[in-house]
Amino acid sequence: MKRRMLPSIPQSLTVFAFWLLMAQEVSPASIAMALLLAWLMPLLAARLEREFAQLGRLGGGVRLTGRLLFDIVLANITVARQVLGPESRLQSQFVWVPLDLTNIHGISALASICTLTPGTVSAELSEDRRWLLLHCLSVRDPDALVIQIKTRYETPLREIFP
Amino acid sequence: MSTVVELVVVALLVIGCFFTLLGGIAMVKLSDFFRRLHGPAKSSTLGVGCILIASIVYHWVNGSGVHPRELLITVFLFLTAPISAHLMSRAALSLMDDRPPHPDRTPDPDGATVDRDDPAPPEH
Amino acid sequence: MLELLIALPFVLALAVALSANASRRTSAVLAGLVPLIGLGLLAAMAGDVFDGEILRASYSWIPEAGLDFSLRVDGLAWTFALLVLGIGGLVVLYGHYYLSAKDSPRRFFTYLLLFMGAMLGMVIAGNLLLLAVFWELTSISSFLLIGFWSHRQDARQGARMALTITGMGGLALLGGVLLIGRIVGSYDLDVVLASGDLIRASHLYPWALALVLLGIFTKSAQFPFHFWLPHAMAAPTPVSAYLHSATMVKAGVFLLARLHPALAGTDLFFYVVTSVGATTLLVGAWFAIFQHDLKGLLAYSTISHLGLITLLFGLSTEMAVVAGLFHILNHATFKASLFMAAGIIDHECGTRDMRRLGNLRRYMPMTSVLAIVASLAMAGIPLLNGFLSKEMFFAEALEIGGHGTMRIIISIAALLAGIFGIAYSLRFVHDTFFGNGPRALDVVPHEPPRWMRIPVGVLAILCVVVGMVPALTIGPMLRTMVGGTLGPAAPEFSLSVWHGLNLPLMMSVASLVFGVALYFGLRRLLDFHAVITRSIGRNVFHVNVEALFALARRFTARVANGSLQRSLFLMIVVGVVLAGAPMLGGTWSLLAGLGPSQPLSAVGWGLWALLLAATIGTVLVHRKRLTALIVIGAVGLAVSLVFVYLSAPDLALTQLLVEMVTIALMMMALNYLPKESKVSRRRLHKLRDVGLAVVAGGGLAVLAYAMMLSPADTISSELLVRALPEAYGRNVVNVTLVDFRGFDTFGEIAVFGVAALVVHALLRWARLRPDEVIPGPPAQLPIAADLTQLLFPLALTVSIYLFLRGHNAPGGGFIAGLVFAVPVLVKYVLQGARAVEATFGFDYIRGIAIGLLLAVLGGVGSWWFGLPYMTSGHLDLELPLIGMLPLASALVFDTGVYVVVFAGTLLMLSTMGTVKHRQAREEAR
Amino acid sequence: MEFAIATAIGVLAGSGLYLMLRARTFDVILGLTLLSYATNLMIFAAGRPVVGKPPVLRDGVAHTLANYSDPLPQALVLTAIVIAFAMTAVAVVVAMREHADLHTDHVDGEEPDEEQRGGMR
Amino acid sequence: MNHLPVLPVLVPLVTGAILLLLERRHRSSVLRLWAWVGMAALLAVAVSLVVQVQRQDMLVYLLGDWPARLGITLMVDRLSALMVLTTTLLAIPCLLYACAGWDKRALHFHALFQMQLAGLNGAFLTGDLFNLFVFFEVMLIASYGLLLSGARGARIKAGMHYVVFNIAASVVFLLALGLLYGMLGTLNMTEMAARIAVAPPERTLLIQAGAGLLLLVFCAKAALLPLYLWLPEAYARAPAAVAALFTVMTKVGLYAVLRVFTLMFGENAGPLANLAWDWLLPAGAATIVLAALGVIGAPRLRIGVAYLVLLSAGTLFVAFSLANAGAISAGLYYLAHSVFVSAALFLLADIIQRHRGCNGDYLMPIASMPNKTLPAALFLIAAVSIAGLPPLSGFVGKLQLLNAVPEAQMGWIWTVILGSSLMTIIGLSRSGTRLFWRVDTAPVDMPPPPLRRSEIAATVLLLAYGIAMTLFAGPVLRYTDAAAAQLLDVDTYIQVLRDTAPLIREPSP
Amino acid sequence: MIDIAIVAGMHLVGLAMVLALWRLLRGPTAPDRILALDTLYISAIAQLILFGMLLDTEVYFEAALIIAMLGFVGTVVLSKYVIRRDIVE
Ligand code: NA
Ligand code: NA
Repeated sequence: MKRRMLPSIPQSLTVFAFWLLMAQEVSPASIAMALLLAWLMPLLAARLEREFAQLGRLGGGVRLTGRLLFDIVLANITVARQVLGPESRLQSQFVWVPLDLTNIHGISALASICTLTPGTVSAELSEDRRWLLLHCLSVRDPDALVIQIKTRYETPLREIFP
Repeated sequence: MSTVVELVVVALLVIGCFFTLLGGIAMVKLSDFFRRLHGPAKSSTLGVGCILIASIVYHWVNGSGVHPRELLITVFLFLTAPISAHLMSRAALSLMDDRPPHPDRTPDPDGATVDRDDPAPPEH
Repeated sequence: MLELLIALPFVLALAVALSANASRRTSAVLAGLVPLIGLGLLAAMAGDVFDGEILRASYSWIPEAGLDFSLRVDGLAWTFALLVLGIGGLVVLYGHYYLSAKDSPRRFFTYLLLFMGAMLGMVIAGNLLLLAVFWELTSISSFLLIGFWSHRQDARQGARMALTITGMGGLALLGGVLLIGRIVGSYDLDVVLASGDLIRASHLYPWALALVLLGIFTKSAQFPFHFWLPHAMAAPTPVSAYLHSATMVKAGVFLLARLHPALAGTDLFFYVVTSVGATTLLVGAWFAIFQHDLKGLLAYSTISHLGLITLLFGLSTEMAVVAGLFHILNHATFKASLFMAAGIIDHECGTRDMRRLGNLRRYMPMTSVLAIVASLAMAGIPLLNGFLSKEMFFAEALEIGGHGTMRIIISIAALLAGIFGIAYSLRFVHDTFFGNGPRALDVVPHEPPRWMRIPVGVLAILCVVVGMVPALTIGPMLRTMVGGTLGPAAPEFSLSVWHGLNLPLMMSVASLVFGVALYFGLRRLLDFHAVITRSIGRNVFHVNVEALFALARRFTARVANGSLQRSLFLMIVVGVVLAGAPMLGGTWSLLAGLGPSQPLSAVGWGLWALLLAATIGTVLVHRKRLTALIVIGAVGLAVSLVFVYLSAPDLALTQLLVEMVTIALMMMALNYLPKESKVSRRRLHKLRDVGLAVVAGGGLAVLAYAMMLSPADTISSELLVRALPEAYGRNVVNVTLVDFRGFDTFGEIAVFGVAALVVHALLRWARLRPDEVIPGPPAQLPIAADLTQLLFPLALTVSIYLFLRGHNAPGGGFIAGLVFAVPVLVKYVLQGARAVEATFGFDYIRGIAIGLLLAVLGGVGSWWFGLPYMTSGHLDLELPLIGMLPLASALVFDTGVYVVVFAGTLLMLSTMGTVKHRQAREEAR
Repeated sequence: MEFAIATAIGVLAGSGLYLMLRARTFDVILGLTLLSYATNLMIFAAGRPVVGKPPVLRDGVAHTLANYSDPLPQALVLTAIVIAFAMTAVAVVVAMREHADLHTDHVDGEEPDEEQRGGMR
Repeated sequence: MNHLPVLPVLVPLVTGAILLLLERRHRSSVLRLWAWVGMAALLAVAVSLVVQVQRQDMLVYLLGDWPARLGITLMVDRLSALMVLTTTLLAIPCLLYACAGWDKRALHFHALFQMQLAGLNGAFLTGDLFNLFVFFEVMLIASYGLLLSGARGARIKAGMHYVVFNIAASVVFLLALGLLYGMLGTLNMTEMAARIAVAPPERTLLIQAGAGLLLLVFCAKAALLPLYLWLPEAYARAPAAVAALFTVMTKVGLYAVLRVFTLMFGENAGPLANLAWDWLLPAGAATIVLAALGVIGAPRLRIGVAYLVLLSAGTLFVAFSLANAGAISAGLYYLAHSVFVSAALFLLADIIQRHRGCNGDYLMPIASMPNKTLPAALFLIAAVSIAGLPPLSGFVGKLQLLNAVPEAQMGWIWTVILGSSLMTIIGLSRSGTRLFWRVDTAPVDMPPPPLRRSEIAATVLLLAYGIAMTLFAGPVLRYTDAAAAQLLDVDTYIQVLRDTAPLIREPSP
Repeated sequence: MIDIAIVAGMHLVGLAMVLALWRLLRGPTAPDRILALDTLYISAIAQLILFGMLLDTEVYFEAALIIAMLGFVGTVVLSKYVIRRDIVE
């Protein structure tokens, strides 16, 4: 019943916040509208989705976000150096990262994070969903990178997406 | 408008524009598609993000009200940029002749190599 | 009474045509009723007409054109009507027996009655235009009659030739009649006939005369248009007897008589008509001698006699007119009987070739006697009617006044014609009825059924009676006829067989002697039967018509060669010419006196460079299609940015969204099209196209530049002022779309919806083969698909936001509809059509319908308040807790827009995404 | 600025016309797309474009053409964009069908003689 | 409030939408029933419009109650009403013919048909130049659908040309609209006329360029030389009922020429007065000549008929270019006539095509044509009529036209018009004799398809229109005379439009 | 000072766009061009936001939002084409 009426609480929440942000006012009318949409939009979306992401513990999420923001800023600077410097110094290569995550939402999140953090772009997911192919702009020790990604991002993600 | 805020806005703008431009430079300068991909995939995203935040602050302080709506664009960008990059790499990979060998399918001791191009049946 | 007379043939024609199961006899009886009743009516009118009265009946038909349905019977019309109905009656009788079992009498009599009606209408028309109408009707119905035996090549050709020639004449006549109407100011025959002086004095007279004469000459088979007549002999003989003796060909000379008071009396008339008549007279007579076909001989003889009549009218003296009219009657009598006799011979012997005939008097004595009498009348032997009018002709030829040379020429022509006439008549008689017996016939000839012979007999007897006692028999009628033709100018004349021993008689005698000599001389000198005369006119006609067809075919194929590029090229050229025409005075004058231009910032110039570079880039890479699509995406983006920069956010939004959907559609299409364009080898074409494109583009730039710097004077200020108070919206563009110019948007969504339907209709049942099939299962894009999960509800929310706020901020139904459609597109791309459609479950077609109905509904609401369609209303709804909810009626309309756009876009995308594939194997089959 | 707009219109139109005169359906459709950009700009230009004055009414600013750009041409262009899209969609599908039915993407439904002959040689 | 002027658009549009809704769930008989209900309603509307304009001269309908120049105005004068009625009358037999079976084979046929009518009627009624463009597009997009739905092979190719050519023309239309709005600042045709009349001389050059482009568009749609090359194939390939309906499509272009270049660039237009006619007269005459050649050279009957449509367009261009009331009136009469008769010929050509089996309507091969009496009779009537031979409607039209030619131009115009009649006679007599008069004893493999009653009825109805126009030529011509006179009286249009005040809103200053 | 920064920023972003355009026209591969187009879209957002700051208006927000959305959609469609040619399977 709950699944039918409210297929995805996270989505509902997002839509609710989204509407209020867009409407730029917090009046009874706009809240009513936001509630209406928060209920309707996921229902409509449910007609298109096979499964919605179900979240586990969110505590890790906050920490992860903070870490992510920091990494984004920090590593952007690295990339800037690498791009502006001589190209010959770059040691680009592909790296396959073995995955412990099985939840597709988790995998997606990990792929996104890898892309957003500089130096790596997630290029492909193997068909069995057990390997993620990354392209690294400049890497000396691929194994270290793999370990870093697995500990820094995959572990918290496994908590969020059980 | 206080100087501090002004400075913050200017700083955000400078950072934002710098990274945006960096994305462009990366694209022109680097020699290989996958290298070029790094620039826009994150630098530009970050750059635009900074500019958007600058805009929020600017409008807020400038008296024309809070416009947190720009945040939506930022969220949107950060959500979509990885997907775009991912898809573009898949596209580039599909055009590549020497794709990185799949770790599971590397030549095993028996010598039976399986090429990825083989029309292997989907796993599920 | 006149009405009844004219209605009769048409009504009965219809009756015959509709009597599907009637017997042959019934058809004939129905057809026979027309002449029977018609003659009765004529008899009833006879008293008044012979007293010189003119009977009239008039109905207004098309007063704007001066075309009244007015009928007018005077002496001339009455006599011709008599001819039409009298001979018509005989032909019906004859035809009933003539037609074989295979021929449909229903069809035959329908056509015949149609023709009879047309002819009758022509002679009793009281309005020149009406006359022209019936004139053309005779052409059309005679076409059907000549082509009656449509399975025969000669019949088809003859019919078409006759129609072409007489149709041309008819059109010329129409022109002539219109000119006369212009000169006189009326088409009423009474008025026209009374305005002879006015007409002759007009500067349009030569043209009017030429056009009318063209009509007359073609119809009456005058040289050089005579050649259609022999070929019309492919018609069944009753038709020839009717059309080519008494009626159709007489229409021309009838008109010559009818308009004589109006047109004759000038030198132009005299010379043209006389010389054409004389030429025709001789040419016809000469060729008649060499025909082997009985009907061919009669046809050429008819031509000759028509020439004679024309010549007489050309002479224009009163007595010449009398002679002409007289000869019309005489010729009709003997020629109709001769045609019928020829038909009998054909019917009984199975051939009309005189080389195989002969000595028929032994087999069909009665018919032979009648035919010989008629041919002697044709030859102009005394005591027969033909003699009388020929004598009058000789007399008139000798008495031409004021034209010395003409007199000699015409006199000699007359004598020669007399000689030839004797010769061909003799041939007709001798080769058919005398000499050696028939050769190689399949049947033994015998007399025809009695009722077939009777019409011939009646006519032959008439020849004799008129020839012997003209004054008593034909005198009064001829007098009435002359009176009707010439009106008050009609001369007194006496008809008698013996005029004394005078020059005309000498000429008759001489022609008899020389004619006999000529016939036998030619027989001796030449091997008559071997001479095959070819009709030069026919050949010329055929060559010309065939050349015309070939030319038309070739020319049309050359011009309309099915090249789209040519069409478009011409369009651009015309556009350059039409829009460039005002610039011929100098481009600078266009650019002079313009206002100051606005400065453009560096960013603006950057945008400009972006736009131009991307545009030119598109052209340069256009052969590589994927690349071109990517680059054109940049053009679209640049244009959108231009719109943003220049204060048009709504435009930018729409442009971007539409651009995206377009690219998606084109990508889908590209799957079924070659990846690259083939190289065209026509370098010259390419240069030409570049040149034209540069000129057109440059011209447009100049126009745009001049326009932008001209002072503006627009009603838009009023839109700005009235948008908020009266249409309750701040975004004036949206207000314009849904309110001021809502009807445009209404049409626009109709276009959009229909476009989607067209796409659907084109692809629903089609099977297409992809240009390239990449092996393997559908691509799995799990990460992308997963991440877009959140995007979908967000995009939907944005869509609703844009929709609700569109009246006051950039957005609105259209944009919102597309924003709704685009994430679904992403779903299609990332998850595949089947997965989406299995769960999404919208009927897009019904969506379009519902959207359109909503849009209508949004406009119709105002009708309740007695206001025009689409008048917007406004309501501030006070809701508990929520507060004021402003509602504009335009919102309903905009909802319609929203739904149509969403459903339409998705119908297109899903149709294109779910195209059924055709395998190479299927193709081979 | 007017010069920039005018030249943009000219270049877009010229490019569009050139592509429209090509012999392949897809090229023609590309040409029509460029051409419709040119027309849209032309109509838009009729409103005498200015920078930074969108016709979205604000309070406290007089509702005149001095403060807002001309909304009417914008509405017209909107309609024109939509209609051009509808037409393009149809043209695209017709091109697909032509290729499927006639096995060529030449606009005239058959390869021109010269190229056929060239192929035979 | 009299809502009649907007109904010719709304009725078919709503009918079309309803038909779309019903399409999936219901059998074709239900669809047909609804289509006929819509047609009946439309006919009632069209007739009442004609009646009302005769009583009232002009109906002006301010959509949205906005003053004429702010919003969109529908303007129904005699010309508009005539065009709407003609279209409706034409549509009835076309629908009848399609209901014999084609409507089941072409997806969305009924909806597209109604949309086409909505587009046509909208184009005839609107008083706004941009709205005219929009309805042109409605009409065109529906015509693409009608032409292409259920199409294969050669028809697709013809469709490609038709679509691309018309898109290009629409582009030019928009360019012209941009220029004209830029120079005149309004889109209401009457208001534009008023502004052109007082335009300062330095602006006339640009206005003239705009006018030239407009002329190009209308002539392209009306298929004037040299812009007619698209027409023969498109019309010859279209399904019969659709081709028949299309006969009115070229007339929309002609209507637009007449409307715009009498109202906006007519007598009152100062230096731009009577801008178009000097171009159009010779072009129209040349079109006649080329079309006549096309009629003669046509390898198929339907191509010949397509050229006849072209020929009538040329004739109408000549008529309208003479720009006097008589000629325009004659043209309007001729327009209605040619629409009906050429439609009848298209239907006949289709009947013939089907009965001659694989030989279709090709004129060269000999093929039997069973059951030919009735088609032959109908063909004869149609041929006589279209050739302008007496006594049918074509004759009346041409007669009036010839009458209206001023003396100075009489010689060559008469030659062209009468000459075209002759060529038509030559061409059609050949077609007729080849189709109907050739041997009918050829072996028949299959029993010929029966003549469907509704198809024959549709053809007969079309020809009956023509005959009725002949019998009642007087009243019809009185109407067209009044229409032409009204059309040339531009001042009244301007006056009426400016005097028509909104019901509740303030009028424009 | 902010205004100067904004204008300077617009120039820088404009420069970024020109660089992206160069890659767009240059290629060499389709993914390169797709990437360039994507970058153009993203830079356009930046440009729009800067422009809104310059004019002190929020009227360009919707446009920026839509550009963000569509840049993504375009990339998805084009990439899918390169991967499979059949963008909707
Ligand atoms: Na809007
Ligand atoms: Na619109």
